[in-house]
Amino acid sequence: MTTLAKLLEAALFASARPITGEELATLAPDESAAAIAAAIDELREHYDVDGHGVELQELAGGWQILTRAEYTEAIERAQLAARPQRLSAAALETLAIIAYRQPISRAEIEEIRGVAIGGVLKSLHERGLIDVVGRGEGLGRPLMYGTTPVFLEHFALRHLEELPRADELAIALRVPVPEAAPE
Amino acid sequence: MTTLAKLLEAALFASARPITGEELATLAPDESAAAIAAAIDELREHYDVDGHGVELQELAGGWQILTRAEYTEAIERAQLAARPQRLSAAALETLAIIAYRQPISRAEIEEIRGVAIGGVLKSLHERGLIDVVGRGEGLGRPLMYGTTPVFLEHFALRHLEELPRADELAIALRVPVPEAAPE
Amino acid sequence: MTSTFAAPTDAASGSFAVDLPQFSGPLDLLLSLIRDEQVDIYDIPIARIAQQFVERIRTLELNEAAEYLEMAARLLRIKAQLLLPVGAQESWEDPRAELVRRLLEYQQMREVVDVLERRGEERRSHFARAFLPAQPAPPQAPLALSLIELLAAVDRVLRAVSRPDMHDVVPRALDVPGAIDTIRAVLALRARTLFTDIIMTGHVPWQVLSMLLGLLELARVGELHVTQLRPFANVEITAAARDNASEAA
Repeated sequence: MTTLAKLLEAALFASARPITGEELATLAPDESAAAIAAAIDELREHYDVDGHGVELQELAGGWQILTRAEYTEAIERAQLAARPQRLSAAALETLAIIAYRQPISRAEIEEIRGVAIGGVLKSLHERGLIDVVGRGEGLGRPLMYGTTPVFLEHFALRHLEELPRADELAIALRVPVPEAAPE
Repeated sequence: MTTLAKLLEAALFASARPITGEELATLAPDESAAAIAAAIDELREHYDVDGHGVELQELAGGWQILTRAEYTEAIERAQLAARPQRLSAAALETLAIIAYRQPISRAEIEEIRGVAIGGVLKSLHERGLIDVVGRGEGLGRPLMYGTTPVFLEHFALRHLEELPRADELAIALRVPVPEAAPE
Repeated sequence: MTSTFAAPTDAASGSFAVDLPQFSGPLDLLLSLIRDEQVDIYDIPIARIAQQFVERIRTLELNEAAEYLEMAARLLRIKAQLLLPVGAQESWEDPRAELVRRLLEYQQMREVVDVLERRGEERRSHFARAFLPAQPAPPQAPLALSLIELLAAVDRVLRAVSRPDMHDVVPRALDVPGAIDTIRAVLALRARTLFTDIIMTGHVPWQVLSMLLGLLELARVGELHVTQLRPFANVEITAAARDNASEAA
């Protein structure tokens, strides 16, 4: 590839939006419009002839490098099959506090954990593991959080009372259960 | 290029962050690890030998396509992309300490740096460069900090071990002794 | 100087502003003196360095002076200790030892900073892919979470809160529900009343505040109206439509 084609490739790759012909000109002010047009052609042909996973497309706004359509499905499928997400320690602890103390407000959880938990609450909520179950009494009537049926389902629990009591925890923790709950 | 290399190229182009080996494997579940590694090599060589505006780099436990350094200035001048801000001296010092001593508490960092570091920790956390990785033992059970994959990305490191070992530094220092002076 | 790489633009971003013009702390300043004077870090001429340190912090406009002053005090103390006759005790410990340890540790960290700075610059000279086509909200990956992990988290929390100060439930400072009951009781007797009527003479601040919040809460849910004819005038409280009030009672 010519240096100009390489420069255009780098710019098209790094830009968050399509690049117009004018912008391409500022990118290489010493080059003629014809040279730039030739480099664009060179880049497009290189992608097409050589066989690449991407292609150069001219859209309304200008030029853009896009993933070839035949690979988008595989990429989406891979994102779907991405290895199962694990909850962070912070999220787990927050979930544990909510499970055992519900209904509980954000401020109360933060007091127990000693750190702000805004993002964690949001992700647990998006996961469907917790929900707002009401408003507390008192100043500002804070939102109160509790666990959801999805939470019970996930751990194969029939109801919350099936969670071990705090004083049973030591024993529960010693049992090497690989996956969810025993009967 | 082989179809597998093209698929990997498409996936790497579709991501703003490094893609781990595991993620590449889910992309092509029928291919062996060796075949994927070969396709990665093929792609890297293609970029290097053929002459491209981009290159394939191994970092943060994965692979990422990045623009070549020689085009950065032109792209920035044309305002097609902007480089991220540099970190301040205070932020870098704090990161250096966390990288080598993680998990480490705020008080321990302040002891080494000789200054209070309140705001710095918060900014580093907001940038995703560090995270709370647990609580320490001892008085008040302080929050302990560690570096994140974003840290590796930011400094183009494949993994933490790529940083010089403590005994490789010009000033060789003994393993952190909890209390005062050697001989 | 060690902190010149922090771009001046960083100051605008606030949190990443360089805290001092030249030095990132007293250890940094001390190291720079030792370098300028070309003295052996293991055998620091404390009297000379201490004097220069004090002079430098006088001329510098340090906005975190406390940490520098603390270091100055430490240097002067070491200087005084060195002036004491060593005597014949075999267990003499160099009063500079701890300072040397900290300086070496700090210097080592600066070396790592140089590495990070270099690597960071290297990475900054490459751009990542910026254009990412909008995707239909990616489906969430399945959640890997076992009951045992949850219980382990419960255990961690319990251990973390086993500090005595976490055991006590802090009583709520305000009693808004109680205030709401009182206001409702008063309004049940007469449909119109004054703020001064529901505040008793013996009420302490938290009780007055509870009343006020109760009042605002009831006004918010539409159980009553609050009016004030002019600034600082007494506040009139009127019960809202009867059905509301009776339901509340």
